Amino acid sequence: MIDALYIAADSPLHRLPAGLKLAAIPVLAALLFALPGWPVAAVGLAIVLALLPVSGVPPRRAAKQLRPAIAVIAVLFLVQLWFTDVAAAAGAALRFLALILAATLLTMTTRATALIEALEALFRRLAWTGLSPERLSLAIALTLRFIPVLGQVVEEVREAQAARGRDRSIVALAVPVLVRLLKTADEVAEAIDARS
Amino acid sequence: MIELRNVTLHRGERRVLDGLSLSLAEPRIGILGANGSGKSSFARLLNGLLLPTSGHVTVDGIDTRDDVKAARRRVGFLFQNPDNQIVHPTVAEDIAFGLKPRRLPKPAVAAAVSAILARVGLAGSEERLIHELSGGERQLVALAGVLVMEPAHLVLDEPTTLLDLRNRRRIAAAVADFPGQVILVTHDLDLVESFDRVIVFEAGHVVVDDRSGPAVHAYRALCR
Amino acid sequence: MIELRNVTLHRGERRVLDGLSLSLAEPRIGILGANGSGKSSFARLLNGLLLPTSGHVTVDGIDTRDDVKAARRRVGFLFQNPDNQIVHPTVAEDIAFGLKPRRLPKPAVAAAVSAILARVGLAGSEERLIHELSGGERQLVALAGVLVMEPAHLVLDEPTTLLDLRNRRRIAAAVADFPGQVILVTHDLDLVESFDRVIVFEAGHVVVDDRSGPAVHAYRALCR
Amino acid sequence: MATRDIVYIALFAALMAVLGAFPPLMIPALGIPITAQSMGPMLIGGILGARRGLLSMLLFLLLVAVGLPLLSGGRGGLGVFVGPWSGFIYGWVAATLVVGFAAERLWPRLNFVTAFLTMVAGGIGVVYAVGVPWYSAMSGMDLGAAFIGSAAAFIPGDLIKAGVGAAVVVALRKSYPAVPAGLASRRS
Ligand SMILES: Nc1ncnc2c1ncn2[C@@H]1O[C@H](COP(=O)(O)OP(=O)(O)OP(=O)(O)O)[C@@H](O)[C@H]1O
Ligand SMILES: Nc1ncnc2c1ncn2[C@@H]1O[C@H](COP(=O)(O)OP(=O)(O)OP(=O)(O)O)[C@@H](O)[C@H]1O
Ligand SMILES: O=C(O)CCCC[C@@H]1SC[C@@H]2NC(=O)N[C@@H]21
Ligand SMILES: [Mg+2]
Ligand SMILES: [Mg+2]
Repeated sequence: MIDALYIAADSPLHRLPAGLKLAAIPVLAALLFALPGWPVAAVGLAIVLALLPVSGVPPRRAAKQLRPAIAVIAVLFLVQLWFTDVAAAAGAALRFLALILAATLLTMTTRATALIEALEALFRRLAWTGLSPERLSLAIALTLRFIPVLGQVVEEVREAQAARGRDRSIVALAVPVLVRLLKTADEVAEAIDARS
Repeated sequence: MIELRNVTLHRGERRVLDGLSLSLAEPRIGILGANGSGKSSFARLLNGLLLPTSGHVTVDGIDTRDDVKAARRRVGFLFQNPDNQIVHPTVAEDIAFGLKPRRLPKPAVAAAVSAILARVGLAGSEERLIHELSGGERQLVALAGVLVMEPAHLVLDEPTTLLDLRNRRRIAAAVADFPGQVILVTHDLDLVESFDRVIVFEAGHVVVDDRSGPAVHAYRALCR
Repeated sequence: MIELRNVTLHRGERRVLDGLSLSLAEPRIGILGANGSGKSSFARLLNGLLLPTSGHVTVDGIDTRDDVKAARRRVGFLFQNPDNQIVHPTVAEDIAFGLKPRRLPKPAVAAAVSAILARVGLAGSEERLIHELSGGERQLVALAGVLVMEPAHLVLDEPTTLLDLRNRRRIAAAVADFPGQVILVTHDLDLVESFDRVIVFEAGHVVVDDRSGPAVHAYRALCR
Repeated sequence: MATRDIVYIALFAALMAVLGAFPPLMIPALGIPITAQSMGPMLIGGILGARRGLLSMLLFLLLVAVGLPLLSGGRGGLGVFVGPWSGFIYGWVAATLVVGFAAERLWPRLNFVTAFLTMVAGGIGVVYAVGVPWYSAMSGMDLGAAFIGSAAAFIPGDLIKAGVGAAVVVALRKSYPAVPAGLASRRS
């Protein structure tokens, strides 16, 4: 799951440091919004599109990731058309296309672990503020560990309640689930202390 | 009587139970087997918490596939961890939970709750907060919540693993008093000592099905 | 050696342990007692997960109140439920977790992990996902995560209650091989059969402290 | 921050992920899903309090940002943060903080009514206060129209979620009083 959206390949984009790619997104966003007008947005989109063949990401996979976003952007284009004019509508749509495609490319060419490492490095540098890379990586690992545990607890509680003849109350399900999870968390905390 | 005819059960990709045919008629039946051998899955078939992938499970003639609610009303189920099945913060509220669909008048519910609490040895605990009870007491409350619905059959899935000897005996005693049929899944061989029949599972099959003495003996040998 | 001198422990309003003085020197010590008698609280004192309200706990001369980290490094702790002590999603990562503060080079960590996995009978399981393991395997991983830190003492709080006979034996065997001191809390009387010393708690006090045979006998009598 | 706080923070980030497993309902006219995850800020704030709740929500969004498909419908990656609808996600962060803060203040006299009002104001009001203007700015849709559009689509569901969230938090306070919202972190 941790690399669900990543596409393994060896491209220049894959090799760029994760931190650099991560920093590029806000810069691109700032540029696109600071320089309005559809021609700028179109140039931006063209540049990002040009990266696609360099990235080693099959266009089909990229398109699949973009599909939900494209639907929204289509809606946005029509809405804009209604309230403003074609130029503004096209500008907004192209801007978001460029930005979302760039962000998606980053996600598909960078391992989650590399991004997390980049964040940890950042945290290390900012250690004086109280940010701790060890705590960050522990919290991330725990979250991934808890997802299946949670699923299992929900399943067990749901079963227990079905056995008592009541199937459908969300509150009656959520309370015992949370009680069990909090107890689990208390013991996990103890276990971590015992191991560190 | 609970019957399984040619039951196969898949969970996810795995075939968890394979071609089971059993008639469960004895008043006290124990289920043993290794972790993952299919005991809990089997128990869940008996009250329709799981439905067979193929074959039929019938409870007193009711096919769990045809009318799961009716089947389930006849089969009470107690789980290993009382925290799973306790819904309300106080004892009385929680025990009354399963009675709600019956729409009884309040005094009748209160009387039923008090009677059942006395039966499991917790008379007068109506207003106590569940989270202040000990593990053993919580398991007894969970059992009371099942008994109050007056099922004809009682299926228990490792109900005593978290308990000490004394609490284990209290649960065992409350279960022994149960007038209907008991089907008990456990790793605790002492609990099934006096049972009429003991069935041992291994990888989704029944490998032993006998009176208690010889079955337990065979199970010990299997685990070597 | 672990020593308690005049230890009293309060949790919330309650006095959970009361005026305990014990020298724990024998290589194998079992702890028995009813639910709520204070066993888990006692076990948690031994590695400083809890600190005494008054009195002193020392591990090989280190007072848990003075240097809890140093004391804790000497005492490994295994809990009842593997799901509550495994913090990483894969086996190797989890076992390596306790080694992090040592800042060993990666290959050294990998070698230590593989060696310990072999010792608990799970060689080659490095990359398996925790949630795909069986309950028994998960408990063995949790034990490996403790053993890899090479503690001098091993405290186990009901480590086998969720396991079948075979997995119980696997844990018992791995524990038997442990070169240091073992202090084992359990409701399973078979597990402490061969132990050097067995201590029985009741309501926060030691009521029996003897060789295994007589202690277990006394405990059974208590639970009547 | 105690170890227990880190574990709670991770636990509720995982809870957020599990809420995302409920299938979302797409509103075609807006392109924004009706999702169980909008209950997350209510539960997380109401149970963990402001500080730990905020960190938990940020941790969840961090995992989404690095590419884990944990938003409803299996979406993830940086793309979801730069869209016209992303304001709602930023709204979750603010909402967790507000609900958490209110729950901490109200904890001793939290009942269904006060909890429900907290959820409505913090868990719905704050989310919309960030999400709707963002959407309208990004889409050029008139603010009122954007609000009416999203309100009509989301508010009925969100009111139900606020009711569930309030009932859960109140019941939990009685069943597991070991965690007064936010107080645990201060105690240790
Ligand atoms: N929800 C599930 N989805 C897929 N497979 C499952 C599920 N639950 C159990 N299994 C698999 O079904 C098999 C039988 O599981 P079951 O829980 O019935 O065993 P058990 O005999 O009760 O074990 P234990 O003694 O550990 O409780 C196991 O291989 C298990 O991995
Ligand atoms: N976190 C806590 N806060 C307050 N009281 C507690 C806490 N944990 C345990 N206690 C109380 O301390 C007493 C001893 O509990 P402890 O868990 O040590 O018993 P135990 O012998 O391990 O029981 P079991 O066999 O059920 O595990 C009990 O009365 C229990 O209610
Ligand atoms: O999944 C996302 O990308 C974010 C979705 C935001 C959905 C908002 S939150 C408030 C409102 N209530 C809903 O059910 N959906 C919207
Ligand atoms: Mg089972
Ligand atoms: Mg205990």
